[in-house]
Amino acid sequence: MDIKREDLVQLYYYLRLTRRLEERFTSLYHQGKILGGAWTSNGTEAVSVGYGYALKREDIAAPYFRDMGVFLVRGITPKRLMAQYLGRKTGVTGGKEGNVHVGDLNFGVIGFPSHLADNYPVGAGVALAFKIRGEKRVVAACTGDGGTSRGDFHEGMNLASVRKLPIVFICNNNQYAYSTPLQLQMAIKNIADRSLAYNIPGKIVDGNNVIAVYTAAKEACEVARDGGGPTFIECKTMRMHGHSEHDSAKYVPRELLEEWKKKDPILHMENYLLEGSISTREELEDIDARVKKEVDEAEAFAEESPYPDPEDCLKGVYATPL
Amino acid sequence: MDIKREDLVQLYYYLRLTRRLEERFTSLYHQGKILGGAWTSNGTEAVSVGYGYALKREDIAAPYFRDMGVFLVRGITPKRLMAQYLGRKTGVTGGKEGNVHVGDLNFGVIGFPSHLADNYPVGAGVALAFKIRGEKRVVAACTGDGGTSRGDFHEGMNLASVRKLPIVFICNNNQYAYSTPLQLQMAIKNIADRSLAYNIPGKIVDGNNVIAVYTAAKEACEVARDGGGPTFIECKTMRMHGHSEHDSAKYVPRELLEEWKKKDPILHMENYLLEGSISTREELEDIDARVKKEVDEAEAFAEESPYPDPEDCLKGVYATPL
Amino acid sequence: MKEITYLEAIKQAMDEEMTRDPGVFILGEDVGIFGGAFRATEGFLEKYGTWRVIDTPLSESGFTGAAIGAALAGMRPIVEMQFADFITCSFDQLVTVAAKNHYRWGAATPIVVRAPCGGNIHGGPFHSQCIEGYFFNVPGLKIVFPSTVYDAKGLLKAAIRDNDPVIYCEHKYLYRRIKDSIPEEDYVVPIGKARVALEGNDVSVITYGAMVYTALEAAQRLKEQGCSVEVIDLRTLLPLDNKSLFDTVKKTNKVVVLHEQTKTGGVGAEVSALINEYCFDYLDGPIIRIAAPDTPVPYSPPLEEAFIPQVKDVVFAVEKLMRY
Amino acid sequence: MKEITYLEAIKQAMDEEMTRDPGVFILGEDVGIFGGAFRATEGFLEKYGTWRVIDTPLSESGFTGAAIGAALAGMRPIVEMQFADFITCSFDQLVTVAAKNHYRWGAATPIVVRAPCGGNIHGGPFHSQCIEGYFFNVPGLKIVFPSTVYDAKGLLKAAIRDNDPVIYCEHKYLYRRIKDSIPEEDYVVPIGKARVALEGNDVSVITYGAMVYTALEAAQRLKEQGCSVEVIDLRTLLPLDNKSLFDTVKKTNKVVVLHEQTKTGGVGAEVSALINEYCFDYLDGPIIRIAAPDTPVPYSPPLEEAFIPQVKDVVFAVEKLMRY
Ligand SMILES: Cc1ncc(C[n+]2csc(CCOP(=O)(O)OP(=O)(O)O)c2C)c(N)n1
Ligand SMILES: Cc1ncc(C[n+]2csc(CCOP(=O)(O)OP(=O)(O)O)c2C)c(N)n1
Ligand SMILES: [Mg+2]
Ligand SMILES: [Mg+2]
Repeated sequence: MDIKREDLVQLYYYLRLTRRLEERFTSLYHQGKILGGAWTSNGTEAVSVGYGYALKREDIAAPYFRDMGVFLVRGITPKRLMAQYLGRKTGVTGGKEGNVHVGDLNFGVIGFPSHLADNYPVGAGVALAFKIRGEKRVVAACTGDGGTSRGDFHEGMNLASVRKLPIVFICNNNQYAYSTPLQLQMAIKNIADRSLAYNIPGKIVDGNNVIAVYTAAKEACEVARDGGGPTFIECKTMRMHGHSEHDSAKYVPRELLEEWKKKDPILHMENYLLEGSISTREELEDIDARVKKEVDEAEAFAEESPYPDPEDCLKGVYATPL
Repeated sequence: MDIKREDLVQLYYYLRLTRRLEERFTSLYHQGKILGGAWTSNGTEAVSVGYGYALKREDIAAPYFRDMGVFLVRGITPKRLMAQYLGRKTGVTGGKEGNVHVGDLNFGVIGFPSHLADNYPVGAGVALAFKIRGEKRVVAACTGDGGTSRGDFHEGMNLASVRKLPIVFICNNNQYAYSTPLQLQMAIKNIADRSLAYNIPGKIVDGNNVIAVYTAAKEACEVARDGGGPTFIECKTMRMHGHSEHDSAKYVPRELLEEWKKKDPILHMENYLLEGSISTREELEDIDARVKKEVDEAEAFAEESPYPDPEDCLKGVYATPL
Repeated sequence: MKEITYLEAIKQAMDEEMTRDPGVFILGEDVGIFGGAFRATEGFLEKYGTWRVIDTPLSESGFTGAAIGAALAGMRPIVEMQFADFITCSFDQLVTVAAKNHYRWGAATPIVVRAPCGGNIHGGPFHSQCIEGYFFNVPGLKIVFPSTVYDAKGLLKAAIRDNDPVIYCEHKYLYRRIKDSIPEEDYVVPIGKARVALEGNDVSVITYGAMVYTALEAAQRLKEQGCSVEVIDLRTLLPLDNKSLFDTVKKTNKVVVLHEQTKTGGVGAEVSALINEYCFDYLDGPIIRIAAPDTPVPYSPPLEEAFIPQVKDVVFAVEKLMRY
Repeated sequence: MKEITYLEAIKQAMDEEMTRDPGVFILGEDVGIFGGAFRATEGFLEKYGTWRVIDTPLSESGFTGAAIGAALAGMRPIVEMQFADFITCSFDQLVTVAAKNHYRWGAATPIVVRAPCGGNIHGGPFHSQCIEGYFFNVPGLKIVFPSTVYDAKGLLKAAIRDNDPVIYCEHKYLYRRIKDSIPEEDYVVPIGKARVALEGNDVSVITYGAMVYTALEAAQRLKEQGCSVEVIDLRTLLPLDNKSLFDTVKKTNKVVVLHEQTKTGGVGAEVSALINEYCFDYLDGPIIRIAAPDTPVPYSPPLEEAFIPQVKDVVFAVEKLMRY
């Protein structure tokens, strides 16, 4: 697939933005400014940026909780996200929800409900709506390796396959579900093999290569858009931080982390852009400066934003209150 | 596998007994004596008889609702079963439950809870107990083709595969889930392919051939007993009655039924026994006469049995009442 | 006007809404080819096609989740549970996803889940349950439970047009047992409004579903004894219509709450607590709850009869209150 | 005697029971290698091995079902939910299978499901819920909810030794916030018995879980005003200890019910209804319920504070009752 220079540069920008924004969340969490917990996608940003970028404006994403890149790519601003993390009224959910539990249909993003893989059937349902209405739209739903052991994974995949729905199922295989390594989660080597049970094509991609993820997702989107049905894409990557920012992840062998560190997705993309003379060191530094500024501004915005009013607690339970 | 003559004759006896007993249920249902509903395994008896017979005394079965053969093979008497269907105090569950919802741990049979595939994780748990205690025992859990689309199918299979539990998963693929044909249930041709997602060997057997089912189940049991982990066995057969005895099953093409009728499992076994000179027409007729007598006696026993007392309604909610 | 059954009313409501709004569609087990286990969607497949009458794989969580997704994408799905009992399998999708979408991130989830529930049909523990208790402590859901042919149609239409997830409990015992003639024109019965099923002055029996008929029969018997019973049919269980509750209490000062759902943690507990809290000074006696005992629904007829509240139980409770 | 935390008490209970009875084992997500998200099973894997401390795949329904199966085969499994909120995924196994096995076909299902629940920890809608309301209308289950270090240990031991499925609610806010010294010898706290947390004469506050401390603090403040509050800690929610409820009502004649669970359909409704039904003549005022509002648990601190019942709410209610 031929990718335009501007897209490649954008992919780099979003990788950087995702990384820097989440790093800021981490530091704010350690400062006690983000309460409860903070999860980052550190080391796996290429997955969310890659598949998020593969979607068209009219498409819909049903991300999971390490998909910061999807929010950003789809246009939810760092300001609103930062305010979300700080529990402010200006956050994406006005303080009702915390951190990664972000959803906004104006940006085609479905809110992640914590319970892993619940979004697989939900995603299938969005695709069903497109199919019923005869729209050429696609949905992408993502979960972790852990999430693929849940019943809803099975029911969502199966339903989508029977009806050949326009959906791309993504799996962020970052080797662990919290502390649980793959071999305690499943008896298969490749999660892509799960798709054999549904006659859904199962692809395996390098989850640290944003271009590979983007390309595979884009192709799968086009297949789905053309009535070819679902694809399952396993993105092999590695969670480089703890499960959440309070977890030191002692259960992960240091060597494993060392090995994956060399494959850092940002580094990888940087090299690709520079070695192929697609971009210059200068341009990339400019991008990084822009990103830093955006993150700083986001933090300032959030810090200045008011908390929601206590009475807001009672509002919004129903769309049609009685 | 070499099967002893007496076992072959017993298999025939149980096929016959299952068929006749269920035929009686059907007729009692139409007489209004069995209330609510009646489901039979008509045409698929070789599945439950075959895998039930493969279990040893100390093994456990977690059957589903077309597994009358399992109850019988494991020694639950036609009398108690008939009383169960007629809602009598002498029934297996004393009137608390109806019809096929039979369980009795004294006979190593776990009660089927209606909700299809719930027994897959439950079966895995029984196997887990055996494994923890280091016992050389095996469990067999069965569901229909329909049940394989449920999340619990996935979660049970996956858990069993990760821990290599001593379990044999059986699927009675009788082509339909109520009115829903296979192609609206799954995008794969063979249900056995579902097992690829778990690295569990998936076998396909002729579900109308009791010897084939028995042999496959027996082999799988021995693999499991020896620590080799689970096997999944798809038994291809055909539901010859409606979903329940009130359903005329107009949605099933007549030709399909005609075709399968020729493969009737009892006829098949009869021919096998006679053509191989393993048994004689006389012996088989004797068996049938014995079976008829048993069913008649069961009916008489049940009809004479009292109904439970209304106060029994309040008893038995807890094993340890407060 | 021709008389139709409760079941036919349900069917008509769906049919008319599907004709009116292309966003309405149905999914569930055997709703298409077979027309539904209870025939509520008979002929729909032919009329609306395989994309609006969807025979799903056997997977309650999956198809409920799919309904939620379709709703988020602008559709108005109707989910049919084959029996209400199987809704346990989609509990997570309903409670975690559907109920909380709007509060959490502002997205409306207009789905209707039809739940054929209730006993008296010899269905045993898994084909007889009332399931409102599972969802009654879940903010964000609405629960309705019609008892009449008129309400069966009007509440279903209201549920389909509502922007929130609605669990529509339909009592299997009533399907073909009650008939009525209803208006030919389009109408809805608003969610959140109880109904006075029978006016009376001495004691209020607050109930819903098939038990409305038990209450009415008890009222009839009590009338012969000179006792005037008011029967309130809640119709909507979540959120409850507090005003109607309080109005009847203020009038009669004596209350019996009656339901087929098991007693502990049932809707009756909430009704009782609300009345106690807000109408304490109007109460001339304890609020007596009549409900199924805290057991699964047994199969055998004598047991099931002991399980399901009977007319005599209501009469007995009212008499007790009258003596108070 | 050394002081230990509520969390340590939970850990000790499991450890001692696992040592005492080889049938006891633990399964759930991250309970082995990691020692549990809250460290309740730290060191257990090393001590008891991979077959008694089982890191499961992420599959609540699957491992709850497996626990049920193991229990049927004679074991006594303890299931750890990582957060109580995820119990929605195993609702079907608990309600359909575990709760009904014994009634339906006479098989005991001795499982314990540990459910780390409750708010005040900035967990948002999915890491803060109280889940007792989901199961409170399910005959066949038992639900306990300790508030003290002593009870945390004693009730967990009782739950493990009990032959029925027990949902053991443990409040995350209490894990490391309360400490006490408890007996070194083996003891159990019987299931089904409430406890008088504070004796008093004027008003009863009936509560459980972390709200016990809210009630005690309110009682302290009210004492300064000359009002003597009795605080009842329910400890077991299902089945309720009716006698203890009725005893306190007969003594004080005024009742506040307090819980962190949302109001409609909460345990408080049942408590209120029971008291109304059986102690009506002893009541000198309405039963006031203080509970979380009918919303999901919001994340942002001002919202969460508005959500969780506060000391001042209890004081206000008691004052109102005192004026009655
Ligand atoms: C149904 C469910 N059970 C438990 C949890 C708690 N939990 C949160 S993240 C996590 C591990 C997830 O692993 P994986 O799916 O691989 O995603 P990753 O965190 O590795 O990206 C667990 C167990 C959850 N979110 N959902
Ligand atoms: C979870 C669940 N949903 C719905 C039902 C209602 N139901 C009973 S049998 C049946 C069809 C079952 O099909 P299959 O698994 O193929 O078994 P078969 O009846 O063909 O033997 C359905 C939908 C059920 N028992 N369990
Ligand atoms: Mg992972
Ligand atoms: Mg079938």
